[in-house]
Amino acid sequence: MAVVDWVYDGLLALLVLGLAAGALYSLSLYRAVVFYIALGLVLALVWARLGAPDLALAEAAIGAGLTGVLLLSALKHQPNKARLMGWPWLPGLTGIAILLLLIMMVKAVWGLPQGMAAVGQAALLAVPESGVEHPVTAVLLNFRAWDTLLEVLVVLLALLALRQLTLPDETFPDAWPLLLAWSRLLAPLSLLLGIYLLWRGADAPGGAFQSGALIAAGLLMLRLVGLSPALPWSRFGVRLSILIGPTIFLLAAMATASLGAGWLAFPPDWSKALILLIEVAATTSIAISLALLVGSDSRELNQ
Amino acid sequence: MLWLISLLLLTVMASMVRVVVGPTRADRLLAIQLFGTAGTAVLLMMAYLWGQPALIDAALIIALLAAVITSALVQFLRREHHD
Amino acid sequence: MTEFQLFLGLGLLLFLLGVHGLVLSEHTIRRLIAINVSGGGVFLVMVSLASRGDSVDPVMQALVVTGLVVAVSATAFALRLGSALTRAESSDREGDH
Amino acid sequence: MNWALLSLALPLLSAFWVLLVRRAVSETILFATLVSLTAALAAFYQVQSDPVQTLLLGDWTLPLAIRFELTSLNALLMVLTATIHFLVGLYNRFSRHGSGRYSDYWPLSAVLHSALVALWLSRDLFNWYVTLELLTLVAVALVTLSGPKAYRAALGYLVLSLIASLFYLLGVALLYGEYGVLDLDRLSALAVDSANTRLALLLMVLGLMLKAALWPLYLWLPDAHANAPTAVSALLSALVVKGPLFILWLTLTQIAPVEFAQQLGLIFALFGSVALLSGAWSALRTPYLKTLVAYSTVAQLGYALITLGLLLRWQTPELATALWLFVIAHALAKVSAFLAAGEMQATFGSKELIAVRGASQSMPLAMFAFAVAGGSLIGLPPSGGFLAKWILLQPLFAEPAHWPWALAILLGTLASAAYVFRVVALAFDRYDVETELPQTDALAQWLSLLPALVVWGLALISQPLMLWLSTGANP
Repeated sequence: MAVVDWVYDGLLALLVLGLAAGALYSLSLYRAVVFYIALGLVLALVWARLGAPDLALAEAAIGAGLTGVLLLSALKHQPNKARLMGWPWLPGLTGIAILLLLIMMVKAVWGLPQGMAAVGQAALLAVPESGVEHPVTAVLLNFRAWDTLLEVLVVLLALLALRQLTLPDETFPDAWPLLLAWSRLLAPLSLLLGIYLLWRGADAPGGAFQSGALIAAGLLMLRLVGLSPALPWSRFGVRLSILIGPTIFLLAAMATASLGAGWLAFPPDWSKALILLIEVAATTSIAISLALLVGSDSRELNQ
Repeated sequence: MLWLISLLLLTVMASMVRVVVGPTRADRLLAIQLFGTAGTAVLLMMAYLWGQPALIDAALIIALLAAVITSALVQFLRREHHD
Repeated sequence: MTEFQLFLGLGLLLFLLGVHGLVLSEHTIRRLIAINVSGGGVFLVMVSLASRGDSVDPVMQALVVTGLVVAVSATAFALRLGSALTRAESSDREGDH
Repeated sequence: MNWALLSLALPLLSAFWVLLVRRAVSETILFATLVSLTAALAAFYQVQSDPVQTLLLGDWTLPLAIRFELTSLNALLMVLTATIHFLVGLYNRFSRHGSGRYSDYWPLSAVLHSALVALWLSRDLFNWYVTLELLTLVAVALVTLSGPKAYRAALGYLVLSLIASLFYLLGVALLYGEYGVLDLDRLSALAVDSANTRLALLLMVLGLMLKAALWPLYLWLPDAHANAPTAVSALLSALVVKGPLFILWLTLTQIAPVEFAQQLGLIFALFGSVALLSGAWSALRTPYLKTLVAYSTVAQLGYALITLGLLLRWQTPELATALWLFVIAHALAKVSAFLAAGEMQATFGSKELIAVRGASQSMPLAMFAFAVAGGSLIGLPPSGGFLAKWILLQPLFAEPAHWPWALAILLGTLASAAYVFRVVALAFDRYDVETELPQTDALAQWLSLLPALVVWGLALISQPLMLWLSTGANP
């Protein structure tokens, strides 16, 4: 590798390390949060560097949007107790332990073979039969669709779990006019970009999750300035839009199993249409679930 | 091109100093903004360098959503003065 | 050493640092940041393993996308649970007076 | 296989349905559970004629596909899951102290049911990671059902569970990095003894031990299980901690290099012996009734850990029969113990153990259920607990070199007898004559007795049971 590659990789690695250290060891909680948000951004750069644009997209939507809002909201409700654990000798001692462990782990993994994994090769070969052209989407919605079904379920479950809590009320000050105008522009843009990513997902990086996270961030933007409509759990439409993703996914699995093709085995003629249907439904569910997961309070959820 | 990207990464590092030193929340907020802008620029250059149009989308997302964090910060923490 | 090994090592280090931070901290937000730093480390290991070949392993990328979704959902719930806990405890304290 | 899939999908579908329409919530879930139980029985019947059925999801070939495998062991575990879900559901519906007909307990418990079945069926390391996360979130959500007093315990449980998942995931990633596959059978065929494999397995073991609350990583369990609503405590103790144990057993027996497995086995067996005693000791000292039952789970998991350890140490797959008998017997007995304890706690209106003084007069049925369940926990013949212990002890008595382990197990038995009798003795204490007897709920007490009767009934079918387990457990 050329020197410039080293400089560039080294700088990225140093940035990641510095930001992680800042996020973990800053005395002020606020500073730690800022560092962590920045770490998310830099990780998106690392994914791009390592040739994983799907992840760069996902990390950008999460790191730049959701996590920031989430942490800042937590900061508002959980006052800043600015200390790490008491004993002064503990960080140093455990630091040495970390170093030793790192050396052992690096030694163990050093000899890992080069070249792509067997499953990865099999996946690339099978892409033409999957109904979509983009390999990552093919893995997510066809080869390993069962994982994805369970993952959509995890999002739903997090929201259901949230419903059980008595949360502090979320009140925001009146937004400045500039902020209002700004969000009136940004929210539709993020919706548009989200739909575009979903549509692109079939043959290029993008897809249900990235799109859902982005739309959720747009919804949150509206929520922050008080423009968002309430999405109360008590309303049938809201529940339907949250449940539609996992439901359609599960029904597709059951239908394919009972029609003889096998659990989640999409017949070739139908696979493109089925995958599209599942993706649209999953995006709706993920977008609304994530928005509620980050930005709702008890008045909206516990009925 | 890579040198340029590295240079941009260096400016990001410089903004880390602002996060640590502060002194006010506004300074740290601006540091996040700088992270966002520099990140966008780096992604755009990578997209150009490796012919990966998807990275342009990622850059777009970051540019779009950096604003969300700013408004979240303003709306959640406006009335308090911790730091 | 290649860039795959550089980022693999970095990922392992991040994972360990996150565990370290988790052990040292008591505050909910700090603990969740630590867990997510650890998670970032694990994902970094996975992606650097995915980027060993000529093209990037799509399966590993898909696994990381799944992992990211799971992580953000769980983190969101955990942070909200922390807020709910703070509220419950402060209203308890007010109840005592 | 289709029966198994039906048993997997139905609870999930019914959960979606009741969340959507919000009518006849408890009835729908109970009915779906019953159908799911029937389907699991059908799958179990089917597997008798065709012992190992595999299904490649999406009809892709290995190594690309996620693989499901149905053996008589996991068919039995599916039946167990559905049975326990149903029994606990009945209690929760009909006890005055249940969580109500419309609470989110219903959809959540149904998702828990499906997540467990998915875990039993799957043979894919990454898919297990997702099911484990699902299981964790459901379990935490269920714990928070009992309101703000449970938040702290729930948060502690969640945080530890999340970091445990990351340990597991890193291990999976390293295995994938070395062998390039995620399927258990493929890995089992490819795995060699390398530093990376050992590191990966070690990380996975740490994560799974934390999730299964195996000693010494059990500290989150008593709080979480004791603070949850009664029906939830029963589900958590009986089922949720067994999921990670299942994965631990499969990965270590299939993938671990022999020498490494033997080293781990010794450590497991030692930890298990300590768990038996320390869990029992804590159970003897705690002033709270449900915490006592929760600590008993820690102790009982010690048996599972010893069995798993010796199985690995001596490379004797036959011991898996004992392991899964322990799991099944413990699951049923613990449901009874928790339901009885919770019913008493709610009726007497106090968390304190001392409140059960005289319970043998006021709530004889619940006390009887507790004692019967306790009998199986101690391992009195002819209960399921006895059967498991008997199978485990036979190879131990055979050779003098193994006697120390037998001694540990006997000590553990005495210790568990001590904490069970601590409750029973208190319950047989007399009331003061003037004390007004509390109003009790006979139906709920009967329901708490049911699982305990099942676990004693296991002795009646001990022969076929051992046969099913031994064919299913040794693939």
